Amino acid sequence: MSGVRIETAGGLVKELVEAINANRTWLSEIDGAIGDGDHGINMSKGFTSAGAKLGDTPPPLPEALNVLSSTLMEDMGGSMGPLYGYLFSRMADALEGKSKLEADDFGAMLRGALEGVQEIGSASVGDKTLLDALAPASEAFDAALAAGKPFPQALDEMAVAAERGRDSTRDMVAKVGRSARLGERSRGVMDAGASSCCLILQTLANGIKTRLSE
Amino acid sequence: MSGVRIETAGGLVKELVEAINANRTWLSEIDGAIGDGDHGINMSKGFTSAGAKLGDTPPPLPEALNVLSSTLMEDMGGSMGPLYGYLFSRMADALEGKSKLEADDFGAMLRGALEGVQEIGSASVGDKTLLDALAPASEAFDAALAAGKPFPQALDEMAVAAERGRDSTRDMVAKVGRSARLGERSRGVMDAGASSCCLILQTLANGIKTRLSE
Amino acid sequence: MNRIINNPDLVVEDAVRGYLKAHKDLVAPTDNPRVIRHHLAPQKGKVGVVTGGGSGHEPAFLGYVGDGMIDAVAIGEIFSSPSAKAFHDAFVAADGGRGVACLYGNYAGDNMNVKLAVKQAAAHGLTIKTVVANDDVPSAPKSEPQKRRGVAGEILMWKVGGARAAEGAELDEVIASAQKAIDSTRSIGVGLSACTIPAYGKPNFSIEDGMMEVGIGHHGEPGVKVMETRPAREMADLMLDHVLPDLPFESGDDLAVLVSGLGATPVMELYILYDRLSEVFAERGMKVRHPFIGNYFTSLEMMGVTLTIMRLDSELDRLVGAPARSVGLTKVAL
Amino acid sequence: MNRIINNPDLVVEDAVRGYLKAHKDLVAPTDNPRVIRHHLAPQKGKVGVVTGGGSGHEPAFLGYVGDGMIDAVAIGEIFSSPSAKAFHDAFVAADGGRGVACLYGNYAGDNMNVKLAVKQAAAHGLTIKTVVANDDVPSAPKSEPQKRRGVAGEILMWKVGGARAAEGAELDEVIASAQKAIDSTRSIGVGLSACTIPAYGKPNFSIEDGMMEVGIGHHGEPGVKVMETRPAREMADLMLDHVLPDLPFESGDDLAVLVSGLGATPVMELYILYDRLSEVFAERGMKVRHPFIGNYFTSLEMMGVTLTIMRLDSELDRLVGAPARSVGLTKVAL
Ligand SMILES: Nc1ncnc2c1ncn2[C@@H]1O[C@H](COP(=O)(O)OP(=O)(O)O)[C@@H](O)[C@H]1O
Ligand SMILES: Nc1ncnc2c1ncn2[C@@H]1O[C@H](COP(=O)(O)OP(=O)(O)O)[C@@H](O)[C@H]1O
Ligand SMILES: [Mg+2]
Ligand SMILES: [Mg+2]
Ligand SMILES: [Mg+2]
Ligand SMILES: [Mg+2]
Repeated sequence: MSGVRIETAGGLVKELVEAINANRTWLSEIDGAIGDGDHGINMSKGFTSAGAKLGDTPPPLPEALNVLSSTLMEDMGGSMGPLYGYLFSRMADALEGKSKLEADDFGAMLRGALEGVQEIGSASVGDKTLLDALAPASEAFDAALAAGKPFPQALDEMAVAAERGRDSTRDMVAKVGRSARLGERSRGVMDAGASSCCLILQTLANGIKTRLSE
Repeated sequence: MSGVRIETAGGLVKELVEAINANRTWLSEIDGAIGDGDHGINMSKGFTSAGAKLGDTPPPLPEALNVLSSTLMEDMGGSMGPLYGYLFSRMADALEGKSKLEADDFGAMLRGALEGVQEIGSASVGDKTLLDALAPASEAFDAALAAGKPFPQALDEMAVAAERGRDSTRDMVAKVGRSARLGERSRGVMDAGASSCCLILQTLANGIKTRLSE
Repeated sequence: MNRIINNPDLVVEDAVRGYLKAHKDLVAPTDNPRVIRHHLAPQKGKVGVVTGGGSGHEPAFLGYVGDGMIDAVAIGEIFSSPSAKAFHDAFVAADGGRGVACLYGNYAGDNMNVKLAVKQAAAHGLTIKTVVANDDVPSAPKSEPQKRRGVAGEILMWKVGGARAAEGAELDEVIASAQKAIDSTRSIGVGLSACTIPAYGKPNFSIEDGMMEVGIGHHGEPGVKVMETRPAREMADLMLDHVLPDLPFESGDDLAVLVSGLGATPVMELYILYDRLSEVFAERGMKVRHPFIGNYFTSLEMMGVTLTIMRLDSELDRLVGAPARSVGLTKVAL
Repeated sequence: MNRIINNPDLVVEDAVRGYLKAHKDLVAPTDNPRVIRHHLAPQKGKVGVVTGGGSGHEPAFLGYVGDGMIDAVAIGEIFSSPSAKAFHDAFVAADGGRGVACLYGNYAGDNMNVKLAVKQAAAHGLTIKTVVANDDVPSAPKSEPQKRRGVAGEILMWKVGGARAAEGAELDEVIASAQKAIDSTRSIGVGLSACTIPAYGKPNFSIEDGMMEVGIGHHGEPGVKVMETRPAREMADLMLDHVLPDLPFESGDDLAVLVSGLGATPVMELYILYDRLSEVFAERGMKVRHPFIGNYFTSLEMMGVTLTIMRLDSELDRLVGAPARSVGLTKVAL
């Protein structure tokens, strides 16, 4: 067991589509509390359309990620189109020239995703956005690797950090996006983008772990 | 005791205004069941504005009735403007040249009212309109006089007939006005116009009886 | 009820005052606070065109006073006919010496008040002729047209009558064109939620969520059928099934089509309905020459939609397409 | 929820299709189903004017494509920014060789998508300049204009930019006029009831009956204050208290005033509000030269109203008053 064959890992993206669709209502409800209640709808529409483009036998992982990215950027609109569009295109970039997805590569994917989102959205950690799930997840993964932990365990720690990061948004005051205007009133509920981002990271972690153990 | 002095009976019209205002909500609710729920509002607006014109010392009864009539016709609109406008102007006509309102005169007032309403509205008894209170009331009054009953008793019988007529509309299918289109579905509730007409006739009967006994 | 009003008994007064302030380039007050006239009315030598009706249908009725449209309007209480005096005063305000065409809708109150007003006006030497709109198909069988209500077809009748008068036609010609307009027009409404008259304070009828009332009237008069709300495409087909066979409209017909929201329906949904309507027109070989989509004739904040179809001959086509300028409907000469 | 839709996930697709069928004299489709262009666009030698935004605000945004207004529009999901590709394709559809002015509203999604689209377009050799509307006073303090949302003031910005482009101005001139337009404009909204996005199926926020939310956004973004609904006169005063001191508007100012319903508010109530507004303008020595009252920028079936005020100099006065023809706004040369 060393890495995941990129060639046949395009199915990971299909799993993301399924995860988003399964949580469509939940994501919209979270967005409804301090946003406009459409996060699940937006995500589901964009991801479903990417899923359709990928078909039953998806291409290799980087291509699949790029299909997802460009579908989101072209069709989805909203804030999520550019933000997740950049996120997934940077993930794909990190795999350029690779045939196996090793632990290091996944670390690079997460760092690239983080940079991409910050570049287009110019938000910071602590602003109550998806960054608050993504940034601690990326750090936790790198830290686990630095501590010599194996890939699956690093994935677990990443997933836990993403969840903790998502939950940490409950206590934050939104600084960007629709809910920013609420000021103190935005405190007390989770951020929708952090919730979908955590879901995406967990789904990736599970999918990779399954493939690692096959 | 013989008749009511017309000169000082303008207050009867003020009593009508009060009665209508006191029953504003009730009349609208009745109209709401198979009409558009505004009968109380319409009547109250028209009658209140006539009441204001009459002031604290109303003119003699025929003049007061004519003020009411023309206010309804000029300001009120709707179906009730012309219908009640004609009704009260015909009542006033019946008093022309009189100084006392005797039993016969009141009979003439009712017959005039009935004719006026039929002329402008071209509805028939049984169509589920205010005619279904007015026509039996007028007949009952004439019948009581023909049977030699005294004015107050004839008024009582007229009031009972008006109420019975009003209640009889419950079982009718509307043939004119807004509720006509309901067909069979208009059965089962009282007609709004019959309800206000009954109220008006009862108020007149009470007012005349009080004045007869003074 | 949660609304933008002052005194619930004075909503008409307050709104008319605001309307007069907002549209000085189009309208002017008269001595009767319930009558608004075109700012140039009466126009000498032009046949006057008058309408009137209850309030709560805005932009109908007052919003159609304007160039190539209505010259004076009588304004009633919410959902209630204007008084005879208001109609009369509107006739006076519109009369430029060549008579007045009173184009109104078939409701008991309006019929009585117009009748009285015409009588009064005649006594003062005015010539008034009337056309009464009865375009609402579900409101009575075809065999009893005199029992049918006038609904959004009135707008097309005003457009035609107004344009004809603007052309300089005689009173009888204006009346004939307006009569032809309404005779060539059929409508139907579907209600999805009720509305609240401010002075009454609560809805005076109800439509269950998830149900639609087919054939509902502009004041909530009950329709011919209450059924589960269908997808927009089926709603469109159902409406057409009532309206098309009634005239009947046939292959080869040129049409004016007016789709109006009842007040609270999001505008995009009118287009969702129109998408299917226009598909059917195409399938049946009918051509829509003048589509009007928007809130043309509302019922306070009712949800729902009305469909109005007019069959055009060359005269109606010309008159519907003629330039007009009013708050409710503007046609620009292209 | 009880509405005129087919598939709740396809309301935008269905509505746009219907819109294109209804208004062939004004608009035409493009290869991108989320982009509609003026039927004559691109017009060679004319600066293109583009906007875009989420759906559910009809007639905004697509309803302002027309003569003297917008050349192409990018259409988003309900309450959601159009994609970068849609903005890009709208630029292409509008570009007549003299560059494109993209006049849009200040929302995170729109900012990002426009930024990406401009980058892409530049890579293809197009010149795009942008103005971002931020007229909504309650959405951020005056000291942070970059945080303020764009609301109904966008319509006046489009009117000005569109008219300037129609005059034959250069891109920089169009941009300068549109920027001046929005810099001279302030808005505020008051919400009286919530709205339901069909795909979500229930309101995603709520306003209690009898309460009003002052400063609410066009997507239900919370306002600055929830309080008991006041009579229309006090509502007007409250709105003016937020808006007038912000620019500030002063005695002697000439104004354009736009009062828009949020979707379900009966039109007569907009006039009830305007009656008081115009009283205050008169008292304060301000003159309303261009009043616009109606459903110009809605939020599905929300109840409530927005007020937008623009201070006019002679240029803005000319451009706001210039002829225009579109579904949402038509100005006829008098
Ligand atoms: N600048 C930004 N950077 C990162 N994430 C952002 C930014 N702006 C918004 N978000 C995320 O977007 C989420 C809302 O997404 P969504 O509801 O789909 O879009 P919208 O706000 O347009 O309705 C927020 O919960 C937040 O996490
Ligand atoms: N032609 C008519 N003759 C007599 N009464 C009529 C006629 N048409 C309507 N009515 C009466 O009018 C009443 C309704 O009055 P109202 O609600 O005030 O007016 P609207 O129907 O215009 O809302 C009905 O209940 C009926 O009694
Ligand atoms: Mg959202
Ligand atoms: Mg009634
Ligand atoms: Mg009524
Ligand atoms: Mg959104």
